[in-house]
Amino acid sequence: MRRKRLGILSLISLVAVVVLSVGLSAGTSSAGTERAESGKRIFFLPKLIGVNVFTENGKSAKEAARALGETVTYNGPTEAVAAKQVPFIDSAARQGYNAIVISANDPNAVAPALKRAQQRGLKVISYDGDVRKDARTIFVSPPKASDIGAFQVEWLGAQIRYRGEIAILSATPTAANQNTWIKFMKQTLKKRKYRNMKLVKTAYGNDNPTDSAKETQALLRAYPNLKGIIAPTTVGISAAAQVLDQSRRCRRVALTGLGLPNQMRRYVKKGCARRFGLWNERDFGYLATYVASLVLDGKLTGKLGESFRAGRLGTRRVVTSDGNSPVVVLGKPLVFTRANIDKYNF
Amino acid sequence: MIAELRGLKPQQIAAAAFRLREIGLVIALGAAVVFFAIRAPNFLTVGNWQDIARDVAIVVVVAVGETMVVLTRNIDLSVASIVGLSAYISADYLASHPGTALGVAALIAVGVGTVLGFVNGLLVVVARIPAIIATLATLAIYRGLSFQVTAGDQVSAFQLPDRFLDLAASKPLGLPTLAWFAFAVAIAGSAVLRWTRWGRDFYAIGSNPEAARFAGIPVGRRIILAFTICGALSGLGGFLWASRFPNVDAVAATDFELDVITAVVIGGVNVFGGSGTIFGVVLGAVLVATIQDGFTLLRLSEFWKMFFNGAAIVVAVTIDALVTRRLQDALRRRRAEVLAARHAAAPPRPEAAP
Amino acid sequence: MAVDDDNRVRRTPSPPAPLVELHGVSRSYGGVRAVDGVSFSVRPGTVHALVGENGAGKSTLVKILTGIVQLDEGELVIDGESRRVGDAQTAHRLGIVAMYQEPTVFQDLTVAENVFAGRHIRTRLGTVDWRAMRRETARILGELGVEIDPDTPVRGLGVADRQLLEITKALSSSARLLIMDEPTAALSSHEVENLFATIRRLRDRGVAVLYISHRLEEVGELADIVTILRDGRHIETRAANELSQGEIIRLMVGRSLDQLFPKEDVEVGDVVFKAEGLSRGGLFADVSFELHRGEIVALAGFVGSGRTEVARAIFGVDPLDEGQLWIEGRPFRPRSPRRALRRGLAYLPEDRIHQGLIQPMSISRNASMAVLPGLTPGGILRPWRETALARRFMEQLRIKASSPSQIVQSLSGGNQQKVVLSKWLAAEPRVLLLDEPTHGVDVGTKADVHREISRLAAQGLTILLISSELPEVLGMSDRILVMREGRLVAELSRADATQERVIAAAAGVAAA
Amino acid sequence: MTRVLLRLVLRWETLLIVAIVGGGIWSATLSEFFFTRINLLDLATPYVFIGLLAFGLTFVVIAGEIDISVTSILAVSVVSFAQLLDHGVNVWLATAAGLGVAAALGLVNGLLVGVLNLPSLAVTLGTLAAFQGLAFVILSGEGVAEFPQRYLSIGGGYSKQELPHALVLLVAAAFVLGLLLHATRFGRYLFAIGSNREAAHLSGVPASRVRVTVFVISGLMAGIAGIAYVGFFGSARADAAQGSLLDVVTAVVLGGVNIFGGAGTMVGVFLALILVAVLRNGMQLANVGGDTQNIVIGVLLLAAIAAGNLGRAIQDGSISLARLGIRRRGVIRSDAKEAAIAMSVESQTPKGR
Repeated sequence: MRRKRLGILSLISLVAVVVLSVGLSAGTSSAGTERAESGKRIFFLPKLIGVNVFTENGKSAKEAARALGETVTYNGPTEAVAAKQVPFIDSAARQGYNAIVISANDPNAVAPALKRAQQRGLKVISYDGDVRKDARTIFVSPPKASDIGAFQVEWLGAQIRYRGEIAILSATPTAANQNTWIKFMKQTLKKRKYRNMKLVKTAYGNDNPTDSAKETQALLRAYPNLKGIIAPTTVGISAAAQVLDQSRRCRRVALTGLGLPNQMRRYVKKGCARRFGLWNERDFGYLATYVASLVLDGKLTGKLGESFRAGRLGTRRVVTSDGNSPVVVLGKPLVFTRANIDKYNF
Repeated sequence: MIAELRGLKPQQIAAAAFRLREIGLVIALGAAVVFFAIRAPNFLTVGNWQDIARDVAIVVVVAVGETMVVLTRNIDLSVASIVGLSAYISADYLASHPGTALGVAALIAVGVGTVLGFVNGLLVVVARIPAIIATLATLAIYRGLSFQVTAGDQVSAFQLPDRFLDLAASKPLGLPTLAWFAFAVAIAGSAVLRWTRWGRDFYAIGSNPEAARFAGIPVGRRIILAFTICGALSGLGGFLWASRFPNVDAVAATDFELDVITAVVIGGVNVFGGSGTIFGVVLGAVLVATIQDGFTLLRLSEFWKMFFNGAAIVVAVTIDALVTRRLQDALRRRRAEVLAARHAAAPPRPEAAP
Repeated sequence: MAVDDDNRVRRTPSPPAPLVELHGVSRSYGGVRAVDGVSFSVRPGTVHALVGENGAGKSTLVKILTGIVQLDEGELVIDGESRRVGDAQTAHRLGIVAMYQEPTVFQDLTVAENVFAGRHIRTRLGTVDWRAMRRETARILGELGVEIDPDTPVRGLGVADRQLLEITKALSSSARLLIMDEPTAALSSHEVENLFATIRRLRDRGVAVLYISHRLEEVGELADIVTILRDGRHIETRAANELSQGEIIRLMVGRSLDQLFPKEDVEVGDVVFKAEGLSRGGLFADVSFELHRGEIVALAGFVGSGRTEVARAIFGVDPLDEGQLWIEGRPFRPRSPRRALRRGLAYLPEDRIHQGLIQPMSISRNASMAVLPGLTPGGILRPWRETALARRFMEQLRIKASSPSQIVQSLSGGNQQKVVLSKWLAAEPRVLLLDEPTHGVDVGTKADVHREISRLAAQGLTILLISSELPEVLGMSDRILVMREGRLVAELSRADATQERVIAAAAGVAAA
Repeated sequence: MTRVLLRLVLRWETLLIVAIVGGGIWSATLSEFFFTRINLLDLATPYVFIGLLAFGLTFVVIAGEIDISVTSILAVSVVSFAQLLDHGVNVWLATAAGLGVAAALGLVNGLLVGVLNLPSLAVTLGTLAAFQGLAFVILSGEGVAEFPQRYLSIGGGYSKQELPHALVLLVAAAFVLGLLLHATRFGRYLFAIGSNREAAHLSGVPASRVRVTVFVISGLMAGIAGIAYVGFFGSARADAAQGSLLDVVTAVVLGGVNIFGGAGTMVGVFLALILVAVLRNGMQLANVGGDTQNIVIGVLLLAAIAAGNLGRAIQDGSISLARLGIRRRGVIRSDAKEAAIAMSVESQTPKGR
């Protein structure tokens, strides 16, 4: 008797799980399509779905789509793995999308698939995480990589009077953008102004909070004279802030890097990260989508110096940055401090 | 250590072998501590041990539940997904109801975990799907639910009350609150496994499921119970997770099951069920964290550190196996001496065949 | 294990009301009636023997009584009331306790906990009362005259100790109906006597004992009532003293077996195998013997005396600490079963289920396992060759199966044992080590196995036969080696050997 | 006759084919783009490296062990190859070296498990991390992306513009490994060891050697999967194939390989891979969210195993209901299973002797 009852129960729970998931996905799914009757179809492919940064990018992409009368589909893998982005690229190509906007997990691993897509006539715009230059038309960059590197060094230097041991808490050792920024940070540190700041260690928190927290703790322990940490990753900076907060060390060790205002609000107010930055993620997806739309219309070809209007963001120009491939820059980074952080909500 | 066993009766040696895993772990931990204490100047500081305690705490809470499942010759791979989902749901509730007592939020997290763990148990027992497969599937399904529930959003630290975040920060009596939670769960888990009938049943089931059935143990219900407890503790782990890592989104605690299973395996719980203790698991978790911590303090290159962390697991398993074999050998030789002594006392009288 | 008629206590013939009555109990498995309309009753204070060949329905009956399977038809009346025994717990509540033929121990738990698994003694707080469990276990073990510490983990116990543990488990419960399935299979005679004394004591206390055994001499010694089953049907229930062993056998098989152990006399040839000073710490020491062509030599002794260990070491399963071996005059170092096999040795292990067979594989795949390299030149399988091999042995050993592709786990125990034997005979060994080749098989299979062994010896095969059954030892062998506590203590020729002398040597007492 | 038919119908592989057809029809209703020649031919290509890993793992699992370090082995193999290539070594020499490294790492696992007799889950849990670290030591955080076209075309090229070489590689590997598994003595030994190691050892099966060999095969397949990976993705990094372990295990398990060893077919694993590829592709084309895709695959896994249990129960029922009487459970390992078998043997003895 009991067995039978349990059997029914388990069936019910299984069905419930399925119904729940399908129901939810129909309702509030993080992935989805913003549809327009006419217009072109743009596939917006983040590194992974389910995390706030990309959700914000996706939302603003849809906002741009509404303004432009295009259709944007936001979808992607649940892990930040290049191999899992490829099926999405191929599928977008076969479905007859007109363009792909992608933030790549590995600049090279997605390139063959993107080239296949280009051969079928799709336009490829990369943003945030760039891909190989021959696999895309334009890269929509956050602030220039050299700027990002230099700014973060400055933000930290300002907090520690430009002297003392510092460390970098990065994401994964293979993250291309992280590595570029770190490269520029090291260049910046060679400048006279920063000669008393000594980089002692680059640690990797693998973009997950547990590892990032452990690494932060270990940094603090292994380098007792550590004055500051730069964490150019949103996961890293928030985990580092938590560790400083939880171990009551906010006054002794300064923290900066790239972080989301919402994640960092508490710690900015407590003085754990007095100054850090990020670009406006709301604008980022918006701009990338605009660029994609204009490229599709042939109004933008990627020639140096070309300028265009990007909706509410005003006029932008194609520049050559980090080499000689066409890049559109989002703009200067936002700097968050206790004074302004409540103005931002993402 | 083996030399000391000389004077013991074989059965006492067997009993010692029974507890061997813990002995080996204590030795390994001791060796690691001595090594790092000599090589890494900041290793033996109160602060460092507080950090380790904080790192280990959530692993231990979930590992206690995992231990119960593994003891019954099953495995739960979905714990990290349960941690993530319950972390989000309880944090979200706290964020939208800031006045709520923490106990209520904890109950919500535990409740979510309990339900998900119960479903795992049903799949294994009623639908008869091998646990490793069933929970591999629910690992994906529960994580998928997390994505659906969060819809790409997150709960951020500033939305959560300070008293909640203090769980991770405060250190009553010098031990982080999180570690007190882990301590309480470990004590309760040990007590259950030692002193309750159903706790003992877990061992019996893992040791020999069919015999357990013949002995009148309600095997199916016990396995469901183990999964449910594991789910509940994962839920509690989720609650604690949200206080330690208060920016919670859909991918919270991804891959955390590897940490938990590593602690359980290193802690000497037999993967095929039937033996293992919570004490061992706690030691296992601490050992792993200590090694990781020590290598960082040694300022080892990041990449070599990764290599050595993995190698340390292999070395620990190898040493353990070799010591166990040595001990079994010692046991056999001890019996040889007893037999020889008996023969010397009463020499055999071979009968000549005519 | 001499039968002593004077010892038998007969009870007065005014039996109390039956404890358990079976009325037309039937149980089918997929159209096969395993138990078919069986009716008899078991009264308190009696030892009720249940005999029958393998497949007669005894185990199914036990499972019905203990709630592990449900009956299809008929009625179970307990204490005069019709009851449904739905699961093992219900059976426990009703005081029905079974010990099974295959030891069902928990390797990882201690002896005391094994005894009380599933029904731990509890303190007033509801926690497990370890001290009481230890005390109670020690008491029962003492009663059986066994020296085992209740705190020993079972992993460290031998087969015989596990059997004892199983008995202890059954005795520890306040059973009203105690079901014992082949309890003496692995016991020494001293332990058997203690067990029988305990069973008699329980009987005198009013406990009903349902005693299942293939060993008819035990039935004769112990039982008050005998029930005989055949092919799932009830054949006869009668007072034990009205039935002779021959009669029981005739009723069991429906034909009489006059010659159970048909060893032919063969001219014994040269030395084929020689062992000198074999030792393995703690298990056996200084074992030396020779085997001749065409000879069957029995290795007798109680379970745990080191017989199996010697055979395993010779076959290269476990390492030898010391000692030398020669096969046909050439020295041989056992390193692995594979090498031993190449040198013409074969070893039929005592545990057919765990060591003898790959259960989910077919007859032909099991039979060809040891000779696969020869059947598969270049490493490529030739299934037809395996089938042919299996067919040959199915005929030769009279294996009852639908085809060589039948899965062995669906065969009866006797036929499974014949498949194991096929595997080793296929290897065409020069020396065959047989470890309990007829353990737990039915009378018919036993005769088949004996006939085959005898025939092979006549063809010049050398056989070392390990057996706990004295009639088998005495009937089959040309020579008997006796081991005690890891040493070879006696060598008896066929002419000299009597049950008494073998037991005396094995137990270390002066020969009668 | 009906019994034979029933057994055929209830074969796991048959169920998988039915599921693939069903999944195909479902996918076709989800998206009009599914039933196009190019899509059908190409839909498995991104999963080829997973399939090759799964084929290697199949040997390990059938032998009763597990190897969760395969993705890390792939990474080490790929980066060793890339590093050598970068230093001007001939591409085919570097390929051979990459395969050699992969096999050597498999050998390390194999020696630890097969010779030292350590539990494979614990060992490969350790080597999963250790090998990953090794991959980073070899190539730190950089990536190599310049490879000769001829090399890339193994995993990423197309014949006649539409038949992916990777698919040919996958089918060929399935065929060769299927033969190795089902038609050789070595394969037979695997099943024997996976079902009952002790009995196999006592029967003269070289259990240690075979167990070492399966890990070497698994390592070598990780190396070959690495070639397909680099060919298709055109990138060699130390984190290659990270995050694919669950997919690999899913393919093996869904393919009907008994997770406790002793049973499974190469065809099954191949079909399971195709099934997952079909469903993922269909959902991809219908723009179903990545998270929902995972849920569907998870539910499929559960449903498949549950259906298999049901099917087996029916199949047994047509021969004997005994197995239903004895409540079998997947989690129960051999000794208990055998005890159950021992108990059920009596009732199955043929009648009328």
